[in-house]
Amino acid sequence: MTEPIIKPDVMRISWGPQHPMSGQTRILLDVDGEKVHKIIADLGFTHRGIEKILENRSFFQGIIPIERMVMADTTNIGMGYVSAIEKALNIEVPERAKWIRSLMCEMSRINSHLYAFGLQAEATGYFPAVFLWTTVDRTILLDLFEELTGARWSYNFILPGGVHKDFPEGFQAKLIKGVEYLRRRFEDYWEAMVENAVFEARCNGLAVLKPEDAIRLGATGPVLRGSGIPMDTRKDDPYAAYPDLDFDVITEPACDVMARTKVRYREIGESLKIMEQVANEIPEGPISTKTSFFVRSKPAEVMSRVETARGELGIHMYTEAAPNPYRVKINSPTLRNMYVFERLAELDEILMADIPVVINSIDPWYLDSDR
Amino acid sequence: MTHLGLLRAVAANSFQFSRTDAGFIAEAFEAVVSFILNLPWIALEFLQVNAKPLTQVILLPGLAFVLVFAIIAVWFERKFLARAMLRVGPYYCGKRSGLLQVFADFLKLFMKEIIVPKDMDFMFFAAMPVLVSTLPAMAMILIPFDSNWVLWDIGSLSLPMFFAIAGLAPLLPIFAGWAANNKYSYIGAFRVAYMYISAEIPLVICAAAVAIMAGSFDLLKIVEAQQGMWFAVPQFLGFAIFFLGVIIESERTPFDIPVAEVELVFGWRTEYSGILFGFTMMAEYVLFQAWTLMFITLYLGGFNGPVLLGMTTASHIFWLLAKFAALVVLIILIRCVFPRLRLDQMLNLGWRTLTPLAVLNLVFVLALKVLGVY
Amino acid sequence: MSLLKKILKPFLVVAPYVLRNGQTVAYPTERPMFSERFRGRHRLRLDACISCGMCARVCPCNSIQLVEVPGMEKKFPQIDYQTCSFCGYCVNNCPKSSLVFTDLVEFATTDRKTLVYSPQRLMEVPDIKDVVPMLKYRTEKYLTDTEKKFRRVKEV
Amino acid sequence: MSEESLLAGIKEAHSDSIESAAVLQPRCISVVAKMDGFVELAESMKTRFGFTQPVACGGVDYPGEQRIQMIYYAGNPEHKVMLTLRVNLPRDGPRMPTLTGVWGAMDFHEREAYEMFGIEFEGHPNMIPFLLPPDWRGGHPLRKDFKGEGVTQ
Repeated sequence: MTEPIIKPDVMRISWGPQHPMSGQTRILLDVDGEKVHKIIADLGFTHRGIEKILENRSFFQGIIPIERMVMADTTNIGMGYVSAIEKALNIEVPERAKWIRSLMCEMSRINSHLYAFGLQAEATGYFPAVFLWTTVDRTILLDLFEELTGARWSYNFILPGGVHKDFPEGFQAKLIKGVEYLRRRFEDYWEAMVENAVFEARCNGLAVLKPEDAIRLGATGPVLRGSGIPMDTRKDDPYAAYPDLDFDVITEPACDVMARTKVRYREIGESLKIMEQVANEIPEGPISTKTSFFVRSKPAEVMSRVETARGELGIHMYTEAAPNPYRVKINSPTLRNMYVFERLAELDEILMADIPVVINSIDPWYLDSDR
Repeated sequence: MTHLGLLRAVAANSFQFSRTDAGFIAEAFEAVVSFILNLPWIALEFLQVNAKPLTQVILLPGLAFVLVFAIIAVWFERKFLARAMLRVGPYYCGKRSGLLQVFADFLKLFMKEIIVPKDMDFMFFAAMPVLVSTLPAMAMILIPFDSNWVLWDIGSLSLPMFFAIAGLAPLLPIFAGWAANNKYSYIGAFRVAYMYISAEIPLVICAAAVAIMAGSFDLLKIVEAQQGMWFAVPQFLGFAIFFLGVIIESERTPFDIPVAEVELVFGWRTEYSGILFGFTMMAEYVLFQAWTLMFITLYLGGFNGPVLLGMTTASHIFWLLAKFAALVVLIILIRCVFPRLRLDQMLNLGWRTLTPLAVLNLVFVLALKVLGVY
Repeated sequence: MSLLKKILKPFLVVAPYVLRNGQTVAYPTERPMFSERFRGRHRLRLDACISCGMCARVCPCNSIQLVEVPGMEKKFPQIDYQTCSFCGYCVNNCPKSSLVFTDLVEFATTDRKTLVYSPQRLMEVPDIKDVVPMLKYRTEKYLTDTEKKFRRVKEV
Repeated sequence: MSEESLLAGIKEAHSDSIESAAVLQPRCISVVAKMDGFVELAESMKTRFGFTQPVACGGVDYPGEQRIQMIYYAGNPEHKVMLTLRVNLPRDGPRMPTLTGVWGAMDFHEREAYEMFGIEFEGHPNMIPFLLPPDWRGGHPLRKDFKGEGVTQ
């Protein structure tokens, strides 16, 4: 990207992509001493043209590249794409398949939130403990995923028409066991990290995003809910089995980095609740309707919205009489939140030392924003 | 002619060497030959006279202590943090203990290329890590390990001298950050400047309170004054402030602000590579060592402790090292428990909390002194 | 008071972790056991394969090709593990179930050309002991016994 | 039905600047606008009909009909309805006024549409490449006639 002209009185720092905390992006910071005057996000280092790739793949084959958009949260992304396909092709999904989908979406959400939570700890310099604890605890979820789908990272388990396979034997008991274990572990996180005096000093009152600003700038997901606005696509535009499931939309009134961290923490609790419900109350029945691998669609235009761990993902799909979509527009949540991050320097005073904390509070995933 | 006299003669004659005088050349040749022949005896005499200082330089407060501590501390920290993180830490080098990993890493750092960025002041840049790691080690020669095991016993100057030498250390990162010609190094260097000034003032006030209580600036006398009770008990405030100060001075979490890895890539150490980086890592541990020893000397009774097996000197050294080890474990544990503070919070802590409390501590000590309790 | 609690409580939470055991699997000597559905390297059953080419058509990564095998009339799939994403479409869509997954994940090699597996190589699955000679234990998964050190489940 | 009433209100208020409007699916309405008065329509959508939350924007290329449809997505946080506000542009040399004045967050997305479809946004504050490298010479990737040539210069 071409850089705007540097003002002579301010130092411009290129923060990333080789920076230890930046991820695959570059952020230009205009700093005066420690104070950040302006943030310029330079995205696109991981642009792979997924929207173009999807135009050249059949509906089933497209699931694999699109799941690579967010590796920690593959099921939610795949869920959005598959539900768009189902709407375009008018495929009915059996009830049990919907419940299994919800279960996988929630497990995926916990997985992603745990990662974000650990990175938040690392961004404040709390490297030793919490990041590795979350990594260990994510292994529980990965083991459950492996038991169910056979893969540990990208599952392509949700297919048009249902899900790939039913629960293996004794899987419900393992789910309950995993949920109980994670519940026990989260007490440690709360006491060691969220209630930690130094962590509170770092995160309280930092980067305040007022509710009206959050709406105006198009924030989504935990960033929006951390500003106290109860918007959640799972409630607003229900998909899968969410109408039948009992869960709350988490909001925090404080609007700062701590509020976003707490939203993630408490959303994990809600997801665990959903996991427990699915393990106990899942209805019996078929798990998929037969769909041909090379299914052809009719001309249609559909829009599917799902709540991923980072916010609302919109898939706007145009189809015509062909085995592949005509055009897929992906409204990715990270791109929306990155704009909020860029504007945060104008809304609140941010110091150089706060940049990693603030950027991890919006939980960026640059593969998602760059697509 | 004594050996020293001979040496003096050689030295005196060598100035006149430019004169081409045949007799002089023969004389000089003879002197050199006799010097070489007498070298073992000269060395023996030197050793006899200087046996104790030499042991001290090489062994206890000196080179071996510094190096062994750095090796063990690096290894211990890695293993300890790994346990807190539910990992196993270094594993394969050295039969699962991972002790040899430290040597392997040192060897790796030694072999690596020293990258010299463009437009930098290389001599300045390269000198700083070496100085940063040796200056605090020089401050350590003042620490009494026993009443007759002090390398540089300068009487009532020792406490001010320690602060004078150790107080130089923060200057060097500033130079290093400037010399590296990197924005991150530059910010890191200025963080060092801010942080040390805010931390050093309460430290000096606390040390002054200790000196008043002991009635002397002599570290030995301070230690002897603590035979009945450690100064940590009457001066609990000073104890807590100095403890925080030790962590700040040795740049450890939660005060590792100048090298904050996730904010500034590695602060003032960003551009160092190879063995120079090794020296900067070493400097962290040497600083840590010097300030912790000082902390024990001032507040935790120094080398005082019950005499074991009738060996006074050995048990005194043992007690000092035991206290040192316990503090090291505690400070490393703090690293697993707390995130890093921001610079402004740190400055608030230093100027608004620690400095007034240190003055309060000083007033308290003066009151005790006036009332005649001490 | 609450500040003091917030300073001291993390110590009490974190300190016991030091006494716990690590959760790391020391890989070449220990190796986790994977579940039945695990998607590892494929195994091809040549006798069942009818050379329909379904696997090559469904592959989203174009890593399956049908190649001739010396001594056989038909063509059989050859899998290029440089591009394979282990999505499992080939296994699911195989009409005769001649392609199946195993739990072998040790692909490491010094030459990337050897990552292209011919039908003959796909046929036989090497013993785990031959691939990882230092392997001493197969370990159970976390979920079964998380807080303790992995029990060594069965010796290889 | 909230989206029906919203749609009726929109049709009534802006009958002259709307080509067509329909409910695409539950909680999603689609408005195809004319080029004239597009910014005013968007402004009114934001202030009168409550579509205050910008989501994204993007285009669809129709080489057969020689047009590119530019789509703006905006959400209504009150009624939880998504608006897709569309406008048709000619395929060669598409130009349109920017909507960053209405929804500031369209900044990133319009830059993306600029490089992906070649749509010029008049009055955009920072019209520089976004996802593609600055020295990209390969054309506009999301147009249907892009075949991947010139990708590596």
